[in-house]
Amino acid sequence: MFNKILIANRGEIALRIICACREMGIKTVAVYSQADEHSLHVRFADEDVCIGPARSADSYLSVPAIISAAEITGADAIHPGYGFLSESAYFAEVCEACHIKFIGPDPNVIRLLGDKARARRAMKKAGVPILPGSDGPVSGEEEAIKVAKELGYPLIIKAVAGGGGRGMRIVRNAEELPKNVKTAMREAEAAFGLGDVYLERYVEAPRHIEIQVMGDHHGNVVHLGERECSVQRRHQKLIEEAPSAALTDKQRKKLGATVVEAARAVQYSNAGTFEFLLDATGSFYFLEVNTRLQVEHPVTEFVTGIDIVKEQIRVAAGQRLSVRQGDIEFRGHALECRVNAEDPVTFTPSPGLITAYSVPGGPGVRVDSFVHSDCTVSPYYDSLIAKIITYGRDRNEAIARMKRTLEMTVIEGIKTSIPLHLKILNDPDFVAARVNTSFMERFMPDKTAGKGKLAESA
Amino acid sequence: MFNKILIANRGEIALRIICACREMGIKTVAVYSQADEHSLHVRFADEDVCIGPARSADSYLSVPAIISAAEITGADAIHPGYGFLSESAYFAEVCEACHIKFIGPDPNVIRLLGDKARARRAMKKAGVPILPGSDGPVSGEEEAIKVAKELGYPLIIKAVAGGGGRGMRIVRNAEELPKNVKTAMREAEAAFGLGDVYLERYVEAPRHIEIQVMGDHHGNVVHLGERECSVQRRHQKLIEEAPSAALTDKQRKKLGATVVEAARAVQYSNAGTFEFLLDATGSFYFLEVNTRLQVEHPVTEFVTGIDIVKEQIRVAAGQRLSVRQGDIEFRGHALECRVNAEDPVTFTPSPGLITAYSVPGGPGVRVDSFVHSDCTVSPYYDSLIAKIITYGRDRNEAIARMKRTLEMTVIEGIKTSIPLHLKILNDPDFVAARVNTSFMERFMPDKTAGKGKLAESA
Amino acid sequence: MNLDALKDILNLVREHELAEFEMEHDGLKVRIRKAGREYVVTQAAPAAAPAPLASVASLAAAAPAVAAPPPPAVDAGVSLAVIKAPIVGTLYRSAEPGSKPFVEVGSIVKKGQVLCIIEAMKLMNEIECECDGEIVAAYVDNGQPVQFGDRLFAVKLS
Amino acid sequence: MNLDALKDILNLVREHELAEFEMEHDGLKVRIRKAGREYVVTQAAPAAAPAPLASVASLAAAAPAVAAPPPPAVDAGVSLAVIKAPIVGTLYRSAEPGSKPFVEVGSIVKKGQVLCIIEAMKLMNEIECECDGEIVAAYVDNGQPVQFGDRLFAVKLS
Repeated sequence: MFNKILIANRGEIALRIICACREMGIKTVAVYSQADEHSLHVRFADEDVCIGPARSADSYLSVPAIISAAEITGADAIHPGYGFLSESAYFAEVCEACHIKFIGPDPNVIRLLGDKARARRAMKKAGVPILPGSDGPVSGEEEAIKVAKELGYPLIIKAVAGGGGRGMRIVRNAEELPKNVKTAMREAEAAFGLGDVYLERYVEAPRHIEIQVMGDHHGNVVHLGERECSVQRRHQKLIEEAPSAALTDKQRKKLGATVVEAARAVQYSNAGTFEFLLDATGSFYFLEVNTRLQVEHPVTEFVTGIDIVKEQIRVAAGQRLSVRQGDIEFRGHALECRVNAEDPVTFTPSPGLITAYSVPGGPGVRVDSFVHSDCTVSPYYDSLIAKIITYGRDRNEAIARMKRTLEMTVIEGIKTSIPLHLKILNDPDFVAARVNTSFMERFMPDKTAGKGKLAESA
Repeated sequence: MFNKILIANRGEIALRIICACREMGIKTVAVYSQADEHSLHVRFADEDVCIGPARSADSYLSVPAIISAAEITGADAIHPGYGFLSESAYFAEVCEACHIKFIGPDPNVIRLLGDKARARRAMKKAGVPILPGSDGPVSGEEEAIKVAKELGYPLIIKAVAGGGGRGMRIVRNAEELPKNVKTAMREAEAAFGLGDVYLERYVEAPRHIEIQVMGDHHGNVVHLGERECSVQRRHQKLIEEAPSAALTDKQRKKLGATVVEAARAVQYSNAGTFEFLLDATGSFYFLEVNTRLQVEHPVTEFVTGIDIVKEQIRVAAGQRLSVRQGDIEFRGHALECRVNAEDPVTFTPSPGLITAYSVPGGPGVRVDSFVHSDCTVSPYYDSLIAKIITYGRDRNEAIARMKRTLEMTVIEGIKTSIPLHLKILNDPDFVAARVNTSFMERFMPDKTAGKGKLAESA
Repeated sequence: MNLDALKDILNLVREHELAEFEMEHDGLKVRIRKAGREYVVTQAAPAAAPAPLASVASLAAAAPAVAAPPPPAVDAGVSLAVIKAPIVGTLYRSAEPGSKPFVEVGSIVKKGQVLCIIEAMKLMNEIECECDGEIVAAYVDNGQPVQFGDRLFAVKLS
Repeated sequence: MNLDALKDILNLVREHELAEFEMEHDGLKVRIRKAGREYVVTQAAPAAAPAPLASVASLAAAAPAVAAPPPPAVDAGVSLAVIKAPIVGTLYRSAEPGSKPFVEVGSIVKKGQVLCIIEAMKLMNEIECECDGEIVAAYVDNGQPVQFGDRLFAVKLS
């Protein structure tokens, strides 16, 4: 087992990882930017290193700074958390070269699954259902027109290196195609330095379903069931839950088994998430793999009783998974609300001093946060300040707990998304689990603005 | 179902009950003394009534004040929490007379089980193992000497109306008996207005094991397993856990079934706890029944997934229990630390202003509390400020979680028992689950003082 | 409340040589203290509307508007006494429905005189005046519930 | 640290006409500021010992002792510049083990002159002086790790 883990992250996830390390008796090193010097993750790590100024590019995204911090503190492993360097194959390679264990999949697996076109081919080969589309990047307008004829409309153009909606275009008829291919390539080139795009059938208002997997270095892979993350705005998830009300037990088993096979096929180790679209007819289509811990992992921890972060550390240290598929039982229902420091109506960020902070307890409530009374929410990083997770014997109980928890939560000094969460939780469609990725549009101040980039060409 | 429940309590348990009511869509009325006017339970109840000055006798213990508060607000039920009026048969009767549902067992059951000698007889009749002793109060010295001859030594003299160690005397030989019977009767008379005492065999260093039961008004009774509460100081529990490491599955089933039978025999309804001593030979002896919700109920909620307070409300409203014995599964292990506002070495109370308050999240942590930053802990009431409960797949995981949670808890401005809890959690005997009711003595500043009343005559 | 009404009150305060005057009515709260030269007019929040996301700090500020120095049922100001509810219950201003109130604003009262009744648990508890003087304010209407410590009457000591 | 050592430092501060002086060594921290007439000597807590129950407020106070105004690697005091570490790594005072240090206290330095090396990811990064002057303090010993923003040298500007 590791002696000392450096946590290459900040905020609630850095604290979450410190909790896991402390439970395992492993020393921790916090790294921090000058903006975070008073953060709780700095306080509760055994050692801490200031790695740069507030700007992420010069601190949390600086590979030399983080590797140096690991070297001067003698850390033998690095946990990247989520975001920042967590899906950087390059960073994982540098760790490997410096004989520091990167807590995540092998760099070549990260690289394979980070390339959307290659990942698509690998998944197709492993028997995972994928959306009909070009098998790889299209060379230009002409090839796109040819592929589109086979695919039909609507279709979506996606950047091979894509993410966050950039380089994405929905096309509803043949006339719109040439112009959009060009724009998407230009956008992709600008955003990712790589103009390659591919075409896929476009699914209207799908549900977002993802499967959590865990693999070790002994060839064992298990899945920990699915999460439903359809409540999202511009690809930013707001409420996640496990299990999904849209899946039957049979579908759950089948999809789980398919994903486990695919993960085994690419020699997946550590934690990962296979994302799918579920269309109105009940068909699943592979979307992408997140080769890291997810923000929403706590809902899975609640329904399985498994500590995913501790499991990540165990398998990174070469141990076998602590559970076999047959041992994993799903019990109850869990919801997560991402409480963001932002205006609940306009979504503008609301950093600043938190003057009062209190979240109620009671059964079935978990709060992962790094804030407290008299703490300042920095404007430099993302707006997530707390994850409130509730558990119930069934979905209704989990919802009722979430409502009373949010209603009894006090966060003063800044605005938070809690009023928006409460609106969603009271929405009859949400209560009936009638959600899809367009669900959030009804809460947008301006519907056209709310649809974001995807809507521009629609 | 009830429309509005008045909560005749304060602090964390009042908030706990508000949480349950909100989840069930029931309105709440908080009552408060002048010392508590800024308390969170007042803030989060739908209505609130000031019922008197700080002194409990004139507020939280004042039956007319509480009944009047229920009447002026139109509450149709009262939840008494624990402590205060929760075990007052008289209060339960007044509620009944005023057509307000008392959320607890029927008054006659409270009265029967509140009388230790009658409770003992009823339990014996129902087949519950009891300690050999006088079957009812002894009339005086002579009868005591006669009974003691049969019992042997050591034996214990207890007040029929007892509680809190008052009127209790341990006697180790025949010479000490007459003097101690007299003293115990005098003490009992002074403390409870009733000098009746009875004799029982004294068990050296037993474990304290208790069984949680729930009954409805349709004759259904289930048990929710046991809790071990051996870590206590002067009958004040400090750390509780479920399950007990001392019980085999077979013992658990047998004891559970015995208790369910006994509860049925006395027509027990609502939540209750049957307390037992477990001696070194593995024998159980009935101690008493607490006819109310216990402080430590969350550990049972963690391992069963059942919300005991919601179940209490359901059965009080005449509904059936939501679970049958066969549905109740025990999973994992839970620990509770009672964080008190007191000096961790001398145990002197430490009320005052809390200047900073923060408890970490992460998996398997529950915090039931009513305090927050900039909140004042009142000197008028008991010193419990927070219950920190952790859950793990096994006892070791629950302990590791508790340690990291307490280590990462910040409570400033007042002293708390957290350093003492950490000492206990690091004690090799505690880790090995080698505990009994004398375990805490090793942490006492002065061992003779630590033994308290019971030690005086030993 | 308009400025004229406030002026009238201030005139009354001067006229009666009051040290302190407090009035609450329909969510409006007025507090005047002459000695400390403190004039306060606040729009109190409606009692039944909780403000779930107000700060813990402001919670303290939003505490019951009647927040008052503790126990003694009579608060001796320089020249004003406030009679507070010693128990929780329902207040009755007269002995029987329809009959004349025990006292009204302007009534001259003696120590021991019954001012009102508070019903608690079906018992009628007579609330007596603990000083001699003149009733200058009656805070609670007939049939209304009162909490412990609620202000019932203000008496100008004679 | 005894009184004499403190006197020596104070004399130095006067002699060099320093506006501010800060030193940390073996858990002892000295901070002197002339302008504000602030003389502070604190026994800093050992870096490795966390204080789990100290207040969140005092957390801010217990923050890294080197807490310093942000970016620019050179802090222009009235007459003093402090060179700070622009990267995380291990500091070397000389080009090779055993060779003479680049600079020592008392050395006269020029802008662009190498003061030390910080090794990060096996790369030797030369840290250059950004002003002309005299080295009056060297805060970090040879072979010690440095964090971003750590003070390396104080230079009295010439």
